[in-house]
Amino acid sequence: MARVVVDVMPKPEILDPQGQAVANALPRLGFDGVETVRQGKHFELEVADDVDDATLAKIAETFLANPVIEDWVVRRVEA
Amino acid sequence: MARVVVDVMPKPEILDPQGQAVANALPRLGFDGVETVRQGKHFELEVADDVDDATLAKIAETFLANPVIEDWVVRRVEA
Amino acid sequence: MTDTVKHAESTPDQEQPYKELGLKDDEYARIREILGRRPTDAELAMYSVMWSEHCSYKSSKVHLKYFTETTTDEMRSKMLAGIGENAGVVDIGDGWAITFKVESHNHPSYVEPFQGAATGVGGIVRDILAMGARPLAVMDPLRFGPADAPDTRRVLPGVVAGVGQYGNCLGLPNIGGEVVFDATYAGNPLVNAMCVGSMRVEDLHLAHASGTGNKIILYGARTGLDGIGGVSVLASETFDDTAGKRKKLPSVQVGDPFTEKVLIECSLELFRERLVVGIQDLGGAGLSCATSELASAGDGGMRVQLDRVPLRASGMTPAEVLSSESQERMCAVVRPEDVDAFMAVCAKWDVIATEIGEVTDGDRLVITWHDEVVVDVPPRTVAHEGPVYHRPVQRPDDQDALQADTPDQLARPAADEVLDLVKRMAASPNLASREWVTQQYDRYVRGNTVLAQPADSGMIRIDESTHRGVALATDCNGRYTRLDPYTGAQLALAEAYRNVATTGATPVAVTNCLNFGSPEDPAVMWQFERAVKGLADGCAQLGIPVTGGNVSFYNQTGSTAILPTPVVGVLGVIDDVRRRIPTGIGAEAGETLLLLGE
Amino acid sequence: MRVGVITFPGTLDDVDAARAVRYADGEAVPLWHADHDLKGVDAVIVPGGFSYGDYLRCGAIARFAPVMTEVIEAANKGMPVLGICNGFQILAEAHLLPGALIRNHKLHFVCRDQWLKVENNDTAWTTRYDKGAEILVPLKSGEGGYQADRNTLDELEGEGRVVFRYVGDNPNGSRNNIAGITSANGRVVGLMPHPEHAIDALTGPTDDGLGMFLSLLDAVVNA
Ligand SMILES: Nc1ncnc2c1ncn2[C@@H]1O[C@H](COP(=O)(O)OP(=O)(O)O)[C@@H](O)[C@H]1O
Repeated sequence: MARVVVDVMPKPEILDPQGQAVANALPRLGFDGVETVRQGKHFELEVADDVDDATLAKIAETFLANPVIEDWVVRRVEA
Repeated sequence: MARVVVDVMPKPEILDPQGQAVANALPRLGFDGVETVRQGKHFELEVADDVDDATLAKIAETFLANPVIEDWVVRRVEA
Repeated sequence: MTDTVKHAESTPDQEQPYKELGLKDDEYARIREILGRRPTDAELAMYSVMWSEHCSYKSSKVHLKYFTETTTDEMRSKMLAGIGENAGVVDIGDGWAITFKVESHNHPSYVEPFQGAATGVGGIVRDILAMGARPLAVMDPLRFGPADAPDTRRVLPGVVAGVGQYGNCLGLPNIGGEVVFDATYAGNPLVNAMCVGSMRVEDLHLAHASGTGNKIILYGARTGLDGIGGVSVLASETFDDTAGKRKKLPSVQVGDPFTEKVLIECSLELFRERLVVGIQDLGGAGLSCATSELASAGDGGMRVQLDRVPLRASGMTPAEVLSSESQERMCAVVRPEDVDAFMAVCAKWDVIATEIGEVTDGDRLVITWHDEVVVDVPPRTVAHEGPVYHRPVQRPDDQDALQADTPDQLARPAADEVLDLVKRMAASPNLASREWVTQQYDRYVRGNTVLAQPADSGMIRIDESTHRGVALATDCNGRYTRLDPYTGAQLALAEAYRNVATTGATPVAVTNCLNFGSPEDPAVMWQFERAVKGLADGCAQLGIPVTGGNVSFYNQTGSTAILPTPVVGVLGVIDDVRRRIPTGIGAEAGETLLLLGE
Repeated sequence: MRVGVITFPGTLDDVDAARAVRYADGEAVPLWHADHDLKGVDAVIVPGGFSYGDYLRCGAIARFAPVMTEVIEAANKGMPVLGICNGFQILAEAHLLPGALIRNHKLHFVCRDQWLKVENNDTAWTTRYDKGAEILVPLKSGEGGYQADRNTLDELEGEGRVVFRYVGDNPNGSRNNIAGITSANGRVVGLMPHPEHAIDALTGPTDDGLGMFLSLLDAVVNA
């Protein structure tokens, strides 16, 4: 069994209302110094050892992310 | 300017309908071997250099995550 | 470097990517003739988007005239604004005016169903707001490919979630719509969005910039690289390798319904405080459209300092700023003495507002970028005097065969098969319950929804003290319209009219969204011409006017067009919503069932 | 009876909550999120909607609004507070009520007429109902699944602090079919369904929701 993390983020040129909302709220809550916030999704998968990187990339590209508006990164992590 | 990542995940004992839905869909799409999926949020922040770790932890604990149902991890990343 | 008017004058032979921007040779030649020189990049961006089919109605204009020609003074008597305005407005009595309109967001919803549908709702709501009205409710006539097609499984849930998220988050009850499946929509789903709003008659705001010295204020979201896919061909040279060439951008806009909700409340407060002289929403063509339309409809010129526009992305060119389709923005014309009060209301709602220009006494729209002139045009040539085409019209060769192929050729079911047939029909996608869709829409918010799904038409209470209300229904059967576009359009009208009438309301006005294939196909143009005629003649017979609408062409996959789909929306008035007639029979024992008509 | 109705940026059902108060012969007093001021009201309603777009987590941003500092202080002194839908989420985020609300188990926004069972008619907001009565009110939410850890659930059940429970199939995956709960003193109530949309059979499925606002009238008058 391998542990895999996939992070999916809105593309830089795409509006990110979620990140925006957080960024706008922080100063009101008394937290200064946070310049930009972008919010995306974080997936943690447990996969069988024979699932290769190409398959993981395909899962991310075709399903977890919408490549029209999102970028993604897959990485394997130590258990 | 420092880059900071905050990952927020549903606590293991809390229902994760989104991760569940992904896990259930994958075999239907022809992807086998993914045993479990959990879905959370991924934040990328750019913060001023004087924002210390304690402040970041406070932002995560009081705001980005709801500790009743979520765990969080903060890490600084190389630019 | 920036392509200024000066630079354009000194480089008359510079090649320009007008074809990539969708302009024909003769259209480009006409722009050069109007300006007496080559256009700048920014001007080219403006003309190309404003002269597109979507913005200029260049193929449909000659036909749409028929709506106006067939509207008599009597039909017009309740109409406060009609075709040509952002949305139609009718006087419904007691000092109330209602504005309503349908618009298509078909192609974007195929590319990115969720955001496409969401921003479709956002756009139509801003149209209604720009009339000075409070948006009250939305409806969503939808068309998809076969229910069991794999792509429908991608498109339908995304569209429904997008319509739902945006409308729910704005607090607009969804009071009706349509869900229809047909193979011709597989590569061309139709996402039409309708909005209705109300205002006091005296509060009607029309989009025009008048009054020399009045200020132009842009307010709402920041401007980013949304939806400027096409215009990026102009930008490629301005980015050297160090900055990284701007890659082809997705032409997808992401909606932010929260920002729009705040924009609505902020705008309504601005109207209430009488701080707005004229107003325009920023729709498909962004600032190109807003500035040229405001200036064109006003009585003077306009000067805009484009570099003042608050941006979300770095390194944007003037052409990109003008073409950006960033959502949730409005442009207002404000008297100089009201600017401070205007800004204060925006600050209360945390809405960014920026003075970007003013009305001038000239007759030109002049746009500068860091003090250099990048646009200097007669605004009417951009907004209202675009190209007009008389496209060839040809009745399709197969029309006779199609009409001859009547149901008479079909086998009749035997008596013992009827029950089974009824069950199969009840379970078929086009007749099955729409609850899976409508459950995702808030129909209760704001507490004025008198009728919604599954009623024949939606009904909204307008006035809590008098109980006055309006009813709305949309309908269209594309198969009927394919068989006979003239009668098909009339059937759509008649069905929507009946749906409104059966709830107890009196139909008073019509809007439409005419979804067709390519206007360059003479057979499609024939369908279009016939449908327009049928709808207009039907309206004349019923005595209610078409107050506005929308045309969506190029809905086709390869050379196969969608079924001609002229979605018709009918607005009715009911003076006491407590007397509405709900759908359904069998509330009490002993009821008598009557069949009316032939 | 003067009842404050809070408006945050993105609040939607404030007009409905105010109307419901009027139907119960109360005076609805608009409260603005940015003011540290409850204007001397007898009770507060935190209405439904999508405060700040609810992009981060429902209620996560609204709970830090200036007016909420006042609401928390007043609630701790026993002022009746009702959180409906987004208002419930805000009260949970503000720790006036335990637990949290997460995405519906089927991931879709659900708008439907929902039967609820009244489990506790002892709170400031439910005395007009019979215990065990079933009422029909709209439910409309995308994140209505009530979640809490075992201990909290046991405590809520043990102390009879579950106020409303869904009848029939669970619409959103809530633990123990919980639709609404109350604070230990029975003054603060939060629920996902919308009683303020069920005050008139013309515009809602029933007028079953009116009882909550009439109960408040009793609580305030008898106080
Ligand atoms: N996309 C939609 N959005 C909102 N309401 C819809 C939608 N589709 C259908 N409805 C509503 O569901 C009900 C049933 O629709 P439909 O089966 O098309 O009815 P009819 O055939 O009587 O027009 C109607 O009230 C209609 O307005």
